[in-house]
Amino acid sequence: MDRNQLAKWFQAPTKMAHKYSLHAVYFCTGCGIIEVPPVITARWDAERFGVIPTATPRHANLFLITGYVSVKTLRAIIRTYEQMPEPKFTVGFGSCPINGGMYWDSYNTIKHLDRYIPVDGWIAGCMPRPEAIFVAVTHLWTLIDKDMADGYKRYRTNYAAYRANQERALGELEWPPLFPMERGR
Amino acid sequence: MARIHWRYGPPLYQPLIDILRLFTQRGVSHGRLFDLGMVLSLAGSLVVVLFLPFGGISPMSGSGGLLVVLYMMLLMPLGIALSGGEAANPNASIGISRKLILAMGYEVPLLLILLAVMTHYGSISIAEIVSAQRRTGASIASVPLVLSGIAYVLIMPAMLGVRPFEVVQAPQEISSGPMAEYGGAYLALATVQHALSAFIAISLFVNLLWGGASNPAVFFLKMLVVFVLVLFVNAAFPRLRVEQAVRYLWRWPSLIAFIGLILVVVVGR
Amino acid sequence: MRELELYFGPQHLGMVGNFSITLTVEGDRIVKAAANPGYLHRGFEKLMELRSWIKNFPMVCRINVVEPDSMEMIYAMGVEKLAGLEVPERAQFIRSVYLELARVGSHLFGLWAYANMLGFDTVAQWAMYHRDLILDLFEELTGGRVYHIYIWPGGVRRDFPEGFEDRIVSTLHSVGGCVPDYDAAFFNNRLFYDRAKGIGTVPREEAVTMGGTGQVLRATGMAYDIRKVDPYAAYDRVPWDVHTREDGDAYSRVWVIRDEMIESVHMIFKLLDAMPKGEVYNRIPNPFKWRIPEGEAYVRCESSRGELGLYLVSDGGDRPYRAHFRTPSYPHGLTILERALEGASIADVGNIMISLYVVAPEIDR
Amino acid sequence: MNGPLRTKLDSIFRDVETELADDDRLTVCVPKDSVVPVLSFLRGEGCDYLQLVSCVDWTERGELELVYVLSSYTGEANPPGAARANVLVKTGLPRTHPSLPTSIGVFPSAEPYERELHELFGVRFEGHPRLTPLFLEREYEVPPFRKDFDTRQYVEDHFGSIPPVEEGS
Repeated sequence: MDRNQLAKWFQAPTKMAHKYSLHAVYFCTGCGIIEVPPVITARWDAERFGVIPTATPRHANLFLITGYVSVKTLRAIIRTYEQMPEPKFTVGFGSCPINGGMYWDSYNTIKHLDRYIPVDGWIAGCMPRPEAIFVAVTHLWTLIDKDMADGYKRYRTNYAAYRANQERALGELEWPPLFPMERGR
Repeated sequence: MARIHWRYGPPLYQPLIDILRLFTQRGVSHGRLFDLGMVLSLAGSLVVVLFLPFGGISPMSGSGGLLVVLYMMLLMPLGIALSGGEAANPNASIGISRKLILAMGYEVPLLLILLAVMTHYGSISIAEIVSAQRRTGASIASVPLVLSGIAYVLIMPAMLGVRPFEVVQAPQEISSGPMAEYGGAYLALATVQHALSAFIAISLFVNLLWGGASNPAVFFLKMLVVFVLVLFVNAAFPRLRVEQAVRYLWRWPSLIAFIGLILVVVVGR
Repeated sequence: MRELELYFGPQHLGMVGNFSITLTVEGDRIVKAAANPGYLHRGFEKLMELRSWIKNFPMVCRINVVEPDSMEMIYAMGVEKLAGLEVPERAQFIRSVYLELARVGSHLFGLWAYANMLGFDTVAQWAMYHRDLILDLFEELTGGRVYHIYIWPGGVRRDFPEGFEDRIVSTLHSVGGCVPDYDAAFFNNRLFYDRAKGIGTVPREEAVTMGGTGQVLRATGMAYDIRKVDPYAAYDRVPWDVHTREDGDAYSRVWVIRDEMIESVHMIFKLLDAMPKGEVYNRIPNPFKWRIPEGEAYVRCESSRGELGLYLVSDGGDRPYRAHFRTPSYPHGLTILERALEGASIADVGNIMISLYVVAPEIDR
Repeated sequence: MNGPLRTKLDSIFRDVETELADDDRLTVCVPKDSVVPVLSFLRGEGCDYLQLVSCVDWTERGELELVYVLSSYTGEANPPGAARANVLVKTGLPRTHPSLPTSIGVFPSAEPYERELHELFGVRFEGHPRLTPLFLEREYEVPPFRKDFDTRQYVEDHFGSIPPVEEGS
């Protein structure tokens, strides 16, 4: 850590803490999960960047959505996302969450992920390489620095729109809305 | 740990960053009992730390040091159990039952060891034991206590909740057991409490069986050596099931501790 | 004792792939387990009916994430059988070397998952590191790390770059050299024996009635391997043997995987020596207007998880009329897993599941 | 190996026509209600491994063709010749309300296959213990794997209409 970093640290310690300890919740949502184990183990070792897989959403603040999202997985993703404590960041992994990717005409996959939960960063590529994941992590650092990684704030402000989309895709949801639905959309 | 895995690993101060990050996250509380249990276990471990002499400084080890330590040691699993139970997560409840079973597992040999040490030195204040050892050399070297020393080393991984006995927080099986529901600030407190209990177990070992230390620096060095040794054990073994762990704990360490106790009584007279 | 419903759900550190099991639990014992797949269902066979024969090749290897190569192989065999294509000799050898490399990589991934599940982080890291060395070989040969669309109807996309054989040999020597360390640290470890012995036992007659294949059968002493029973590619031109174990529990399944990995490495060396020179690719008619004569074909190959089958029907058009993959994890993950879990303890759910080598995307397709 | 099997089949079952393909693969076309007896007969003959239960939707012929692919472990020695060939048992079902007695009695491993075919093709299997949905999350009026289910149209009207979340509001 060179000199000017230290100045930035003391000026905003919380931001530094969020940057260098991104605990990712371990949830294999799609085919992209095959690139995550090499990243967290010896060869690529994401722990240098402070990215450690955790067991429960409660401990995590980074949510990696790896690969395509089927309808049934979307329900689990929304629940996991809502269980994570507040400053949380999501990264869409691979081309399938962006626009449906290779399964654009499949009746069971979700086409645009950011219509259901806010996404802070995207990694392109059908199975992005481990280096692409590190580029995404460092990019997330700069976003956090400039306070642009505000997915969770967006989720809070227009929650009504997100909830409406979720219900449109999944039909009736069996858990109560997270935030009070102040503006019915 | 990272070095053993052939990988570069995070910077040394990574745990500090994690704790800082956790404090700034907005945790979710599951009702008052949840918070109470947390505070209880943290208080328990803090009090115990006060009683343990850290090198030269021993703030409150006036009299009855060992008994208080023993009593307080049980407070920690109780506190976690109380708050974990409140969190209504099936993984948490299974984790708690495991934690209590494991605690029961290593309490038996621990009691035998402490009894052996107390009868050998005829006092229950840790400070006196430390000073006695300075005269007669580390107690683990003295014949009768070497057995209880070995027993202590055998149950050390269980007390620290480290790999062969990482039954309580088994991430792969019950997604980190009782800690499953802790988020944000609670998780920070829980990790601090876990670190404290590790500190207690090692400092108890260093004080009673390895002759304490005159100044904090040497004491810290000894603790570091013990911790690294335990880490090596951690890296080499898989996780045992609960009943296997307890069966092991009650068979070998208790036997050795018991023989140690008899030896002390016989030799002592 | 009160019964508790526990979700070994999709979001779980012990769950490799996206698959959830609802367990009714009494204390620490599992009373009943109901597998609940479907989280990765994308209607694969339906999508294949909308794409032409050639366009399906990049699609097909996405079914099984851990070992995409046997999927390419099975689809290529299906198309060749229907269209009556001939594969040159050298391409057969290259395909077998390529498949055996993929098998070693997939077994290393399985070892990572299994060691991680038992808490053996050190061995898991080693296994994943060695798998990465093999992925570098694939990257050099085909350009892709995981999905390398290399097998083509009528042969292989390109020949080995020069000097590639001895790079394979040197990597495999470096991986093979660590086998004694793996044995000392993991396979002969007393605690591994305690944790895996007698867990998830699948006796032979249950494995046979439930349609089990691959390790599940070989762990019960039955030498059933499609490469021997119904040889394809160049497997009948090189002498090799099938390893089996006796008592069909998690311990013997992992040992079968270990022996198979070593056997594959030796087989690659033999294949490389016996590889003939010559053409690698038979030209196929213009892929865009390529009509396969009407007919149906059922082809089988041995993937690292077990026996992989494909029932391919063509109605003479330029698109497959119906494709149905018979994936090995299907019976392992649904019928056999539910029986093996009954009576096990919670700590062994992941242990049994991964020792049965279940991969979620294969079940849902 | 399938030659003698074929003659035995012809002799015992009258309403069965068998046809031996070139690579020793035997195809047996069977009417609906005699599927289970033929399967148990074949199982007795040594084809004790049901690999796959698949279904092909022939729209121009107007029938759902169910295909049971059988093969055999053939015990220890597993002579390469024996297990090489597999036997395909086919039966045609009407497209409107296809239903068939379940074959779990003969092959317990058929249970998940039948559940899947029920869900994706709408084939009812009488006597199946749990025909609950296996993969799909939502009900579809036309079973998705049928030819007349247009997945692109379905995607258009289900996912196309979901508006992106406006940030500005």
